[in-house]
Amino acid sequence: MLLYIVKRTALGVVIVLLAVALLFCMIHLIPGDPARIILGPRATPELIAAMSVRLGLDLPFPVQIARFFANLLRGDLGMDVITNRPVVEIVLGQLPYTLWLIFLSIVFAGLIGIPLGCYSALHRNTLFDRISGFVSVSFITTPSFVVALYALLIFAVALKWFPAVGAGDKGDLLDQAVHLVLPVFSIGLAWVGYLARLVRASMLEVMQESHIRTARAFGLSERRVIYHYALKLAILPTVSVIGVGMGFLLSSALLTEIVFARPGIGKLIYDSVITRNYPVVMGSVLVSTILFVFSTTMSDLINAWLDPRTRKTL
Amino acid sequence: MIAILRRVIKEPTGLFGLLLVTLIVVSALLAGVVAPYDPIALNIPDRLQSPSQAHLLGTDQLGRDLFSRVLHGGRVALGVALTAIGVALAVGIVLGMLAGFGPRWLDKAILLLFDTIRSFPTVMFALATVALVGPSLQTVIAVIIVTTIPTYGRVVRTQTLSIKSNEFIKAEQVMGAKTTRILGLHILPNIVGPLMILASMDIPTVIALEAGLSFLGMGVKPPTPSWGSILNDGFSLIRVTPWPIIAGSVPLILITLGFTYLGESLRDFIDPKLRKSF
Amino acid sequence: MTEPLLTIRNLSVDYRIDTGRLQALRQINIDVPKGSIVGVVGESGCGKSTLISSIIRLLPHNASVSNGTIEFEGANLLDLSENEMRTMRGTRISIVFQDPMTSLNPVLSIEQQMTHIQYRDQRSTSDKLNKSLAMLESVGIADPRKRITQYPHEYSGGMLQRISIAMALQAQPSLLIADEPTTALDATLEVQIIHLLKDIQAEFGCSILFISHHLGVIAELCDYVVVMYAGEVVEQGTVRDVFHNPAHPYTQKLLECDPAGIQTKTRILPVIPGEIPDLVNLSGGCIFSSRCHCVLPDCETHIPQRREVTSGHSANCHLLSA
Amino acid sequence: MTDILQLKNVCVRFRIKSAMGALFDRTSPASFDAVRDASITLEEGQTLALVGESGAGKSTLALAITGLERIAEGSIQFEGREISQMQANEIREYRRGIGYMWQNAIGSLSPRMTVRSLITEPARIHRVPNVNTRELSSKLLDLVGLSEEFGDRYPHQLSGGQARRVGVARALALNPRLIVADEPTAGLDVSVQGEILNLLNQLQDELKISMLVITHNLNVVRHTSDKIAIMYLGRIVEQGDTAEIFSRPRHPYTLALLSASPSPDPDMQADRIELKGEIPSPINRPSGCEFHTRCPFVKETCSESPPPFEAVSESQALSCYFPR
Repeated sequence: MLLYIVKRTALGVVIVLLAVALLFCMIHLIPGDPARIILGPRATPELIAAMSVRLGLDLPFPVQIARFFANLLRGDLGMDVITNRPVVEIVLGQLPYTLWLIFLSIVFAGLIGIPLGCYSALHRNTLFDRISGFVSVSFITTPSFVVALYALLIFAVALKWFPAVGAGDKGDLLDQAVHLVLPVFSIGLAWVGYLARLVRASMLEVMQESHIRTARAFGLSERRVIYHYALKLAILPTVSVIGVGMGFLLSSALLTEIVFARPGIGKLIYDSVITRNYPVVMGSVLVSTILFVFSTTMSDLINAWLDPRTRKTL
Repeated sequence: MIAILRRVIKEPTGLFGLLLVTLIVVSALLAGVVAPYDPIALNIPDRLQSPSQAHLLGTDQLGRDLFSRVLHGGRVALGVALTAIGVALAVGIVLGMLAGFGPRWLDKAILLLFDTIRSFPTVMFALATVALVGPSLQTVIAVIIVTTIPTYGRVVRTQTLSIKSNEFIKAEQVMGAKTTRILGLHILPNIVGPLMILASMDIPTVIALEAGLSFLGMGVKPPTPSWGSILNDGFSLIRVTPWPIIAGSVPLILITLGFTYLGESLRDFIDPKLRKSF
Repeated sequence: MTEPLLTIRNLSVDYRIDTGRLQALRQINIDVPKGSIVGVVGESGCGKSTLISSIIRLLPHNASVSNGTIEFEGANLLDLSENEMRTMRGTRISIVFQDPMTSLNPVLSIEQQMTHIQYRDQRSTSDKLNKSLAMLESVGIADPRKRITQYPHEYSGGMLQRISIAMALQAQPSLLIADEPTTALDATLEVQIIHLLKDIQAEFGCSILFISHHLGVIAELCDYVVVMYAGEVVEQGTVRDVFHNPAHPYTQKLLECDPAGIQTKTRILPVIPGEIPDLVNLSGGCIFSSRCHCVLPDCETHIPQRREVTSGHSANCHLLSA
Repeated sequence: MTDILQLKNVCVRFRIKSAMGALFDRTSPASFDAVRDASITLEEGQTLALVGESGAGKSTLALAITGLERIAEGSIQFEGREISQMQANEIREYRRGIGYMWQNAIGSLSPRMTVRSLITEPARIHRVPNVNTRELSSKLLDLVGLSEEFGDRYPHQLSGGQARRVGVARALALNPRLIVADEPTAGLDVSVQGEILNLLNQLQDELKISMLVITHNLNVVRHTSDKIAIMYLGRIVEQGDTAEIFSRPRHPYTLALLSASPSPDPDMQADRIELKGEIPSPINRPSGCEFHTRCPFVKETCSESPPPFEAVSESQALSCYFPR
């Protein structure tokens, strides 16, 4: 297991480094001068040259990439070209909003989706199963930002049950919670459907396996067979799906943050793209990439640990 | 093929999916003929109308007929989805088979590349690219291709690996067949079916992605109609009228629903084992 | 024959499939006397597994019992409520399945699984653990205290089959069903399991219903044998009667085909030509008539009835009445 | 008589750890021998049976003969040519001369091809000129006793026995000099087993092909093979003429294997030899004679040094200090 942890973590680190390098190369290989992009079409050549020096773009490519990595290791992602604050500070300031949003969405989806899938699998082909199947698929297929738009339209604009914009007062927990309801609902809805389908499918598969027949042949109660023998196995795929799903979650968080004008990484990236604040864009994309890699790594590790077949041998 | 189709329409959800997909594909193809108005023609006096006989879905803030814009938007959505998925599929098959059948180091290298590309959250990666080269439909397609290749590549690799361990592949090797023959004649035909299903189920994802990016103003440039940009208009008018949001979202939901149901019923019939990778 | 423990009378089981009603078992009659080992032998498609599933009432959803009774310890198992049946399983009737690698839960330790099946006992957890350890010891698991905490994947197939037997015997059932318990194992391990079953039977005094396609093993282990073909019992009796004086042409051919029985060198081995008939569209006659080497006119029109060959040895064949 | 196939001291080695894994854990070995020091000889036109339980390395050895598994040590000569030295295209050419029957009969047939194209596949692979595939397939189907209509079926429409026959037909397509049959009766009912064995016997009598048959059941090859080699843990422990092995088995393991498939006669139940424990892992081989951990006749010397593989008669050889 220890070897596996080391290996898997090392792989995660390598992937992050490669991703950073890729991003960096992209900036320099795609035609277009970042300095010009930042300053807009009406910038004078002198201004562009000055900006290039400020961003270090005048140096040879290998030097740039070496400097970039050296700075990265020190936790330096450069400076915001508009406010001149360190990018790290800005990004880390926005990160908790997004993390809370994503975390609560998963909890919401899990609390509803997993029991739903379980129940559907055990009552296969009943009316309930069919309806829940139809509803789940509809949830999955509706893009989160469309859900967000409708939630905004119905619950905030028309009914005025929930606030439409922002994240709530800094000190007021209740206010913050109220502001989270609609965004969490928007992101989580697709995942309710997704987890329900996933758990249903893997539950059905596990119930076919012959050790379930053994458990029944020993007269164990259906309750025990289901919750102790089947669900324990059926839940395993869910963990890895959530890990890989972090990418989708981050993407939907971005769109949802914009619809509800909520602070967060997504909104930060979007605003920075609009204001052509290049270092902030790159810095926040980088942080979200790290977050994504971290979560896939963690889910692999948790999965390996949950399954005794891998826990002891790896 | 016809036999499969017959089984698909036997299931109510399969039939439902097929009908939806046909409806939207046909209306997108015939948009030029069916659409009652020019989708980009301004008509300021008629702006922000609710649905009526003249304007089935109402008009937007510039008086453009939303129904016509929705029909033309379908073209953009399908065009982007089919191009992007087609290219990604082709590249994914080549890379995936190389990884699955090639030497171990190549497998590891390709996997690492896939994992690296996959580590960017798609929308954020798209925004970063747009920040560099500016918004355009081509950028959107390129980003979608790059981020989808690893998905297909990984599936192809896993399938190749699992088929490779079958005795019929070893039998080919022992008979003296060359690698190209084995890949083309014995592995590819056995993975194409599941891949097609996967691709058909991915069409809605890609359409939603395009809509999402256009919603952010990072996709198609105005005044070209796209469901995403209609939604964006609706978003800024949300306190004035709900109709643009409804007009932009209904076809989006319908097409994703249609493709998903179609793909699911295809998958259930062709390859029950694929259910695992759902 | 001594007092019967399990008596199956006229049992018929159908499967609903796309093409119609598949009659997997038809008019089965089997007796398992107390304290004896009864072997059921037959080739693939003969209905062995359906028979077991019917006895423990874990038939797949598309299967149903259309006729017959299964008397066990004075009650008809088919009449019991689901709850009553559940009490039977694992206490009065236990089962050892074919593939030990998949018949135990992979994410629960042996200790957990052995404790769970004692859920009916009101004893303390440590008592239950001790009982499990004792059972493991009696099936030949060395160092049970250390090994009981392990998971199924940490054992070999032979060891897992021993554990399955230990679990099945834990509640001292009066009937142990063994469904091809050695098929998934190597020959030298098969010998071990057969010897173990023999010892266990002597020690616990339970009856064993032993399913196998291996004639040699049946001959060695069992007292009685039931020969099945395509969903019917074609012959039954003591192992000696059936194997020495097979009355049914199928039994005769089956014994002839077993390579272990052919002592003289030959380049042409005996076979039974043809295939098992379609069990959806049954013809009216003897089920074996399409492959039989001594067909009478009656065979294709009338289903043969069970007839005694000698006392306790019977076969379903028209030859016996001719 | 000439030897068509000659294996000398063949070892097939599998790596079980990556270089990094070996760095982290030096206590267990990084590789093991699935086949160790195996020497067998197959005379032209004869049948040799490789017999052993799972993990004995039979199939690995068979794949090594086809060149699909690389050998780590020793030599394999086919008609006097060393195959471990061959280039890729030479190996492909060499494989023309071998027909291989796979253990998993249905799984070894490409699922989307008809029987007709499956059995003529070897001719297409080797671009045999002027071949009429229709004629060839009809000839092959006839040879293995399948009617013409089977030509248009797909693998999943075949029964186990029919799939075996298709496997035989494919193996025969290019007039091989050697047929390797891996568990030709695995998964078949007793009443069908004979059909396949009879077919193999008949083909050999008619076409004079040499055969290597792999099985775990000695009785299967009793009437098929001329010679038998018993494998245990990747080694050949006893070898001899079939009649001799059956009438006078000398190695305790051979004895145990023979007694493991008793005859279906309740009165002829000789005491079956029960081996202790299980087959050891080839990763941690026992010292001395590798069978000593399970041998019912074990003595002290057995665990000290490995017994040599020695001839005890003109045709029988074994490695045991205390042969029966």
